[in-house]
This record gives sequence, structure tokens and C-alpha cells, in this order.
Amino acid sequence: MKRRGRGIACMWYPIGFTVDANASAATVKVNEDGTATVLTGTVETGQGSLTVLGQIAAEALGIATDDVHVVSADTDTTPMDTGAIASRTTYVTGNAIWLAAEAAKAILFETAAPMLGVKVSQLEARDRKIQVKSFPQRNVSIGEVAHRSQVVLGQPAIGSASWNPPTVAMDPETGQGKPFATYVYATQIAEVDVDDETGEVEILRIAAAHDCGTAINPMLVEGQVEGGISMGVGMALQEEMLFDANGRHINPNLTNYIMPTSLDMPEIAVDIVQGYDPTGPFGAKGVGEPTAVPTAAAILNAIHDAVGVRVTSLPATAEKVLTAIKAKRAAEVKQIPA
Amino acid sequence: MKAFGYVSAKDLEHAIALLGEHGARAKILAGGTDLLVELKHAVHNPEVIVDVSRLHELKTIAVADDGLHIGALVTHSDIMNSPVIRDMFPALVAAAHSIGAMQTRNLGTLGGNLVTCVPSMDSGPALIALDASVTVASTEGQRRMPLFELFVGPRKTSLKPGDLLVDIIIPKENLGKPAAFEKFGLRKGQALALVNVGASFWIDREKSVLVAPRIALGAVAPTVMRAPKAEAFLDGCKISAEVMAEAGRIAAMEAKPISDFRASADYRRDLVAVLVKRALANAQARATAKEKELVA
Amino acid sequence: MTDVTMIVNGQVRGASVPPETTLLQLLRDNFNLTGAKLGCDVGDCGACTVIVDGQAVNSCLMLAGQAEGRQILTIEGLASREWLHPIQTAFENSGALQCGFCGPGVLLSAKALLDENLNPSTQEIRDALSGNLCRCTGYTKMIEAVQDAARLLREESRTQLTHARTEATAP
Amino acid sequence: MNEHSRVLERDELEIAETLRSPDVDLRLPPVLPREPYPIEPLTPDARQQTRAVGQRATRSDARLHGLGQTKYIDDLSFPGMLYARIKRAGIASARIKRIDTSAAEAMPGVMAVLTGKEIPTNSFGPTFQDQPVLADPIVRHAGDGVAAVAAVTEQIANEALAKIVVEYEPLPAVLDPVAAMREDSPKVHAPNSNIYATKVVRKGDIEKGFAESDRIFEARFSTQMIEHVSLEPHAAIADWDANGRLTIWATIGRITLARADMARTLKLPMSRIRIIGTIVGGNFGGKNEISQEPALALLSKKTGRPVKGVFTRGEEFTATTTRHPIIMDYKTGVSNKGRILARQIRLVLDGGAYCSWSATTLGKACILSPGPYKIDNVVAEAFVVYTNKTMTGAMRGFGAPQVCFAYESQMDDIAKALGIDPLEIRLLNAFDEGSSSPTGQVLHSVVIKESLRKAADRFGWEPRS
Repeated sequence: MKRRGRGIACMWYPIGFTVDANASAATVKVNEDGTATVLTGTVETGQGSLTVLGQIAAEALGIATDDVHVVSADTDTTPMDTGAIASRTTYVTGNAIWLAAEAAKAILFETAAPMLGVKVSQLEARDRKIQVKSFPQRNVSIGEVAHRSQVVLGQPAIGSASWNPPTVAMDPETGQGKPFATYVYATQIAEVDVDDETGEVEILRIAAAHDCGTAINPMLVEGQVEGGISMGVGMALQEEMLFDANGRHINPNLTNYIMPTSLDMPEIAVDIVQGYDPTGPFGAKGVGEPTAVPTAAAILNAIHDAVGVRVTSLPATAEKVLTAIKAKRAAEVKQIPA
Repeated sequence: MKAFGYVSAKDLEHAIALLGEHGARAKILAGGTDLLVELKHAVHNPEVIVDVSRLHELKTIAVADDGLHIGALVTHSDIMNSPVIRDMFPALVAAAHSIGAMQTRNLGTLGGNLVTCVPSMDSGPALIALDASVTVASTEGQRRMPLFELFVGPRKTSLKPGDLLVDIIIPKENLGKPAAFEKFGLRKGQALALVNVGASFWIDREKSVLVAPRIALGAVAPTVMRAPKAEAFLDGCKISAEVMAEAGRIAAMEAKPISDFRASADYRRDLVAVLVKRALANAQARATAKEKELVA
Repeated sequence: MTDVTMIVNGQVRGASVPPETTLLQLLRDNFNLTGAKLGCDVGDCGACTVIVDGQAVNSCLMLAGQAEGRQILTIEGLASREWLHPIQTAFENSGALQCGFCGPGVLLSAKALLDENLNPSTQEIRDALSGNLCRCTGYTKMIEAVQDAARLLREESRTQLTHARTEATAP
Repeated sequence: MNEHSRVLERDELEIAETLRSPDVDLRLPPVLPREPYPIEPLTPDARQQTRAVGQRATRSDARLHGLGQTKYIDDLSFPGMLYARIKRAGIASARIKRIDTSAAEAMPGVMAVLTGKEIPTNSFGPTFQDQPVLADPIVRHAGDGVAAVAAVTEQIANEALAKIVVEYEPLPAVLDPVAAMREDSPKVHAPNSNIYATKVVRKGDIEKGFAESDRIFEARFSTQMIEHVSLEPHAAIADWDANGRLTIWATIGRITLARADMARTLKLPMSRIRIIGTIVGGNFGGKNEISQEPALALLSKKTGRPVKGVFTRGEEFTATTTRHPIIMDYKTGVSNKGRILARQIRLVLDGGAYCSWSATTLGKACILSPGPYKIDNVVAEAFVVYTNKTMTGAMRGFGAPQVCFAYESQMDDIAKALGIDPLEIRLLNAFDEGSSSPTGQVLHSVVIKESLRKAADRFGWEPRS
């Protein structure tokens, strides 16, 4: 018989470690037509970071995502970056790119101020224009300004910057201190059916609410959450590297290392929690890793809710779940006569 | 893969001649989904690969006087899409659908699946439950034998070098016999069976008892096995949920599973009991549905 | 050596290769069609999926010789110069691929499904994609994208839009 | 039967081109003309918006992904390129007595063979440099490389591996992390202790916290070893050119660190090394450090030709980093109303044969292990231990999914025992803006309660009586 259960799990996850140097550098070059090229030493590993970083540069420069081209991952040409790790790219590399774009924009403002007859401090960049704050009708296109800067004045609008979340030492005895710049939070709730004759767990749906500060690109945030959940599903129910008594792998292949297929994944509903972190670029924190954190816990709590057994070692294979169910039944039978 | 010769057979006659010529030095390539993996892992090092995948005569599904003939090169997808099989044997469709994924089902053939003779093969239990037999051809001519006799041990068939499996026949008397296939794997997609079960029976409507029950179990013995005690128990029994559950418990005692990294023997026995019960219930549901169809 | 000739993305191509060459190797190494990927080499991951005579298959599990005379569609043949296939448009618009490595295989599995069934249920889509492992997406946006592509294709067939399409699989 | 499955006869076909076999050194140029694809009409609106932030802009690489035009390492080839394969030890703990590569070197098509002795600095690692490029002379897990071959085809390279003879003296192995912590256990990196990093977080007065608690809950949780399973295997191409400059195309997430590690292992100035990161076909933490790259570089140096190495799926499991199994002991004191007053945690991480990112994982797991809750009295201790198994390292979450499983499982057990709704007990204990973390950090931008409520709303969570 199938028994339904629900389980909730929440988590916190740090963004921007501070126990070691964690720097990113970036260069933003505004081309003479008002488009921009970004140089970054990070690597696109599938999460869409180059798109997000381009959006950050575009936002700072007042242009569109499509106006920005991001060049990445070449030690000869791109500035140093600590790397595509630890969910740091949007936050740390993003801050570096934002600062570099601001530096490039400052050059554009120097050029635009006399064109518009105002002070630099009165300018803002919006909608591919440099305009006077509160008087958007007084404007000049970024392309025109960039062209003038580079071709007429000989001051190309190029900015470089680096950013490092302030490094702080921790107390070695107590571990007290500020090991990370900021944290994100999330909750996932799973609904499962447990077959109490086979122990099979079917995950029906998962609701996930994740904080990432400002979502620079909500579509990509959702993609991260959905992907993280699939890893969590594998961790909860299926995946395990096994060794024989001599330390040799038993299942080093995708036939016997069981990871989720499209048929094993539940329906997923993703919500992005409204948040804003003043230390991140445009309020953003990060999202990559946290998505995989609460899934297994939520599923295991749902199993517990469904059949009343607490599986304490992962993965909760069907056999393990059935063994626990049988043990529970045996214990109940023993209790009755007493 | 280690180097080998390759020859593609034009037709059945050509294939048999090639196999007769090369004998034990050859391996037969049909769908290739198992053979290529074995060649890549150097399980076999044949001198020559005889590719029979172009033999159109082995790709037909047809009802003849003696029963339903399924060509050995019929793919799992072909079985899923065959109107005849869908109508007569949804259990075979279920077994075919449970194999691998779309890509491997498009390549893999029924004959190929049977001759791998892996204990967890999915086609075997469904066909054994329907008393299927097979035709084997060689330079010495064709012969027919029960499918059960094909299976000798894990990855070991009774076929000799030079033999080619030609077709699989479900006997006339079993056409439309209510049957069901149940499988339990470690996940839903691309799952290998921890246990699979084929079951079939006729229902004597007057007495409302089970007749000619068959229970075939996979992945719980060196080859696909029957569960004769459970079958004997069911034979002539009145249909009820309790009877089906009891047959499952008997079959579980008969199963000879091993423990491995995928599951323990005890768990596999538990699964046998559950899956046999469910297969019988599904076969009964199938019988009832078929009856309603006939009445309508 | 085995001499093979086949139609790849509408072009007749030939090669002479050692018999142990797989179709995947032939496509990647001889024909320079690197869209199909080697992910596991034994048919578990689906990254090597191509369409042979209208059916999605693992090209790592076929010998080049088996493809003799057959029609092969690889990801490189899905779009034409004028026209992105609706599956490609839908995957792009919904962010259905992340690292993209499984993408060519997933798109061709989706094509094989939609060629047979223009109105697939979610379960049918999951079934069709179950031979393509993906570690990035959780398959969620892929399933949405296949649904979008099906809708686009249905609209297209309804309005009888006669794009000058060069479909490699047309018989 | 499929209607498409008519097999065309050869004489029906007009051959447009015929190619030679691949068993020659050089590959042929691409043949299909690359036509331009229309960009403008298909570019979704979001990419054109100003403001850019907050837009559901399509990915800049989406089109190439969909067309199959994204170039991953294995899609690149260079004139004269060789193929490298690495021989794996297949034994968990041993001393290499002898390696005989002569038969492999004599094979036609084999251009170079490399062993650990030839590597200038045969150790690397992001935290401790405890990992050899090729084992010499100690093998510490079955996936350790012992020799590398470069040949004109991958097939020849594979066949050459089989001809390399390695004689091992087996050494005692330790596979269980708890056993490895004992003084008398075999030492993976003798003579050092197997416990190679520890972390402690202490806050408040744990004894007082437990004394004030109405109920105390204790449980042990454990997790398994998990592989990243990036669909793209680890891959790299090394080209040591005639100027003595090394270019590496690699599927790696940290090129800055990779260059530093390469400079160290090869004793080469950084200015002579260029690392180009291609689009990584999945990382999840598994491609955060170099692996085969120094071997490829030296094979390229030996042969004067570019050398490509692509791991098999099997090597992805046996020879790359994985997620730490953790044994987690939790003791939690609560009030009858469900407030957590004290929590004591002990974590033992199975670190595998080499450190990789274990120390970082240890730190994160330890700091996060009390959970996102206001707890005044905390002691968390964590240990990471060498065993003769595949090394564990960075993987999405760095220890957090494991401890979350533990703290959230126990949270539900507490809720059930006290008769409190699981959502309510979390809302009761969760951090607020300005809460102090277990390390005494004052937290800002805290929205955990919002996330709890939002998920509960979406799910339709109703308290049960």
C-alpha cells in the first residue's frame, strides 16, 4: 500500500568565504559604439554565470544584456579570479565587474558632463543613454559619449577593479569570528508516496523557496534550484559509490551508480524569496550550491511522515526503507502483549 | 575495442553460411546494445563480427497456424508499437517498455535480449510465463525448442557456435492468455531488474478457478526460473487476493536469489512475494477487462 | 577496413574505417560532426544520441558498418540556414540547457518523440528523455521546453506554414 | 515496423565525399559549411531590456548549445595531436617495486611514456600538496595513476597501458574512517596521523545548556560517497611549444589556481603557462583542481606535439574527487516548548587518500552543522581522516547537504516528540535579522522565516492536529 507523507527542511549557506583571500578582478571596456566587453577570469561551468555577469555589467552601464560580451577563462588575457567555486561568482566576481563597470562609466561621465552642461555628480546611465538625474529628456546616447571619449578625446572608457570580501582570522580555539561575508537561506518541502510492501519511495512534488538576494536572472536561478534538487534526490534515495573489501570500486559506471533520470524527478515549484544584500552587486548573493542542500533532508522527513520510520543513513534505498518498516512492525508486535 | 573483422549478412541463408564458416570465432551482432559493451570491455575478443541486423525476414511479427511468431530481430520498440502484441500481450509490451530507454529499445532486439542470458533480462519471464519456444537455425537446419531450454546459466545459453536464433513463438493455445509483467528496479528510468516477474493463467469462468497458471521469476536465480510450487498451489484455486498473496509467499520460498551490491537475497525474496501477488492481480484485471470487451 | 556510405544530414558521406569504429567515432572523428558527445561509451548517458532512419539511438552502441546506407540525423542537421528547429528555439528561450553537454542528445530524443507524437503528456516526455542523463537541470525546464516545442510545431502544422525546410530525415 | 527503416542500396547513393580512416596522424578539416544563423528575430526581448538586472535573459551560450556548436575539450583537435591514457593502480595501498614500460614504448604508434619519477615536483593539491600526479612509489588508492602513455590513437594508447608491467608490494589498507582514526591503524601518509584536519566551533556553555534543557535528543546520522557525474568527463589538451611555452585547454573551474599548480609541479615560470578554460560540461566542484594536466604537459614536452587526455567514465568515478561521507553525532537539548538550548555535534569526514578540498569542506560542515537556528550553547567538532579510497573534495554544498540531513532529521524528531508542527518548530528557532551565528557572527539579510512561509504557502502546508 502506498502511504503519503510530507517533509520540510530549511537551511543556511554561506556566500563569500573570508577566512582566506577570495579575490576577483575584472576589466570592463566600453566600446566606441556604446556596447561593452567584459574580461573575467572565471569559467562558465554551465550555471550561466557569464550571462549573469554580463547583466551586472549592463545594469551598471545602463545598457542591455545583449550589448555586453563577456570574455572569460584565459590566463593570458583575463584578470585573476578565485574561480567558479563556493557559489561565489555572482557575489564576488559580480562585485568586481560592477566596480570595473563603474570605473569605466566614470570616464564616460567625464566626457558627457560638458556635453550636457552639468556636473558629473548629476549624471546617471539609463536606457543606453547618459542623462541628467531627474531630467531624463536631457541626454546623450552612450554610444555617442563612448565614441567621443575614445576617438575624439583619446580617453577610452575602460575600467578595471578587484574585490575581495574582507579577510578575517577566526579564533583558533573557539572558532568564533566572521568566516563568511553573507548567507543565503532556503526551505524545501517534499511530498512522497512510500510503498510499504517494497519500501519504494516516489517523490511526487517539491516546493522550494530560495533566497539569493536580488535574482539577477530569475530564469537561471530557477534552473539552479531545479538542478540542485535533482542532486538532492540522488543523494536521498539512489546514489552511492561502493567499494569492495580491498578498496576497489564496485560500481564505477552509470549502469550501477544510480542517479536520477527524467522519470525519477518530481514536479518542482520554485519560488524566489525577496531579498536584498547591500554588500552584493545590486543586492545579489548567490544560489548555486544551496539548492542541493535541503532536498535530501526534506525527502527523508517526508518518508518519516509517511511510514513513521527514521532512516539515518543515506541513501534511503527501497531496501533500507523496507527494513526499517519491518523493524517498526516487529517492535509494535512485541509491544502489544506487554 | 580490439580489432576484429566485420561482415554484414545479406539474408538468413547468408548469415547461416557465415556463422557455419566462422563458428566459435564469430560473434553475432544484432542490436548491439549488449555486444558492443562487452566488446569494449574485452569480455569477448572475436575474430569476426557477423552483423545480422539487416535480415528483414527476422523483423516480422505475425500470427501463424501454430501461434504468434516474433522475429528475433524485432526491437523492443517494435514490440511496444505492434498492434497485435499490444492487443494480445500487454505484458510483453510492459516488459519491452521496461528495458533501458528509448535509444536502447530502438536498437536492442528481442532475440538479442534473450541470448544475453543475463539473470535480470526482462523479456525472459514474460515469455516463459506464456510457454514460448524458439526456432534456432544453423547449417544443419532449423530446430524448435522451448525457450526455457535456451537458458543454461548466467550469460550462458544452450546455443552452439554457428547457431542463430530465428524467432520466438508463443503457442496458439496461449494466444490472448491473460498475463502480466512486474519489475522492480533501483530507479524508474533505465532500470535493471532487482526482481522481475511474469505471470499468466486462464480463468475457468464457470468454476471461477485458475487454470494453467504460470509464474516466471527473473534476477533471483542463475537464469529465469519457474515457480512450480506456487503454480501448483494456484492451479484450480478460487481467485482471491489471499490466494494471490499466498502464491507470492510460496514463490518467494522457491526463489534462489543471491545477495550483491544491488540488494540482499532477503530483500529480493520480499520483492518476489510482492511482485508475484501484483502480477497475478494485474493478470486478473486484464482478464476481466478482456471479458468486458468481449461482452460489449 | 570497412567501407561505409550513408546519408548524414541530407548529404551522402563515405569513409573507410577499421571495423571496430563506432558510429559515434565515425561522426566525430571522420565527419567532424562533434555535436554528438562521448559521455559514458556504453549507452547509459545518451549524450551520443543521433537519429538513424527516424529512430533515436545511442551512436556509441552502433558500429559504423551498421549505418551503411542509412539516413543519419545529427544535431548539426536539425537547423537549416533559415530556420531554427522549434525544439532549439524552445530550449533556448526557456533556459533548458545549462552546461549543454547532454544537449545535442536531449534535443534529438525530443525530436524523435515529437516526430511521432505532437501532443505528448509530461509522462511521455519524461519517458522519451529517460535515456539522456542530465546533471545540471533536474530535467524540469527541458520538459517545459519540449512542451513549448510541441505547441510551436502544432501551431506550425495548423497554419500550414510552408517554410523552405530542409529536413534531413524526410524520406 | 518503422517506415523509415528502408536501407538504401549503395548504387542508389551518389557519394559527395569520401574520407580516409582515422588511423593516420592528422585529422581532416571540417567539411560542412557553417552557415550563419539569424540572430535578431529570435533574440528574446529580455536580452534587449534596460534595466538588465532582474530580466529573464536567455543565456549567451544557449544557441550554440542547441545547435551542437559549443566546443568542449573533446571537440577540439590540433594537427599532430596525440592521445594520452593513464594506467590506474587498481590496488588500494601498495608500494611500487618496479615499472617496466619497455614493451609499451616499443609499440608502433606509441610516442611517449611517463612515470612519476619524471615529474619535476610530483605533488599537488589546493590545501596540502599531498597528491602525486603519478604515484611514486606509494599507491594510496585504486584510482591512483602509475604511468601515462601518449600515442597516435586512443586505441593504441589503451593497448599500450596493458603492456606496462607494474610490480606492487601490497601494503595494509584502511578503508573505514573511524578505524583510520585509531593510533594503530595503517597510516595512509606514513608516518603522519590519518587525521589531517580538525575544526572546532564553541559558543556559550554547553553543559549549562544541557542542564537547562527539558529533553535531550541524541542520534547518529551518516551519508554516502557521491560522485559529481558531470556529463563531460575531465579533459585537457596540452601543447608545449618550441618557445618552451605551455598552453593548456582544460575543463576546469579555477584557471588561476590551475596555473599556479602547473607552475609548481612543472617548475615553470607562470609567464610560460597559459590556461584556457573552455565551457565546462558540468563541474559541481569536481573540476576545481588539476588532475592529469601535468602529465599531459610533460608528454607534450617529450613528443613536441599537442596531447589530449579525456577520462573514461570509469576514471570519473575512481580517479577524481567525490563527496565526503560523514558520520554525524548530534546531541540536542530543548525546552518543552521546542526552543533549542544546546547542541553538541561531532563530525567525522571520510577524506579519502588525498586532502583536495577536504579542509574547506570540514570547515563549512562544522560551521553550518548547528543549523540556521538561534542556539546559545554550541560545540561542534569535526575531523577529516585519510582512508585508502578515492579522494573526497569539493562538491556542491561543501558538507552542507550532509549536516542539513542530520540537523533537519533531528528537528523533525524533536517536533514529533514534543507534539509541535514541523513548520512551527522551525519558525520558533530560526535566525532573525541580527541573530548571532554559531561563530558569533551578526547576521544580516536574514530571510529564512520568509522562505519557510513561502515554501509552506506554495506547498499548501496545513498544521495537523
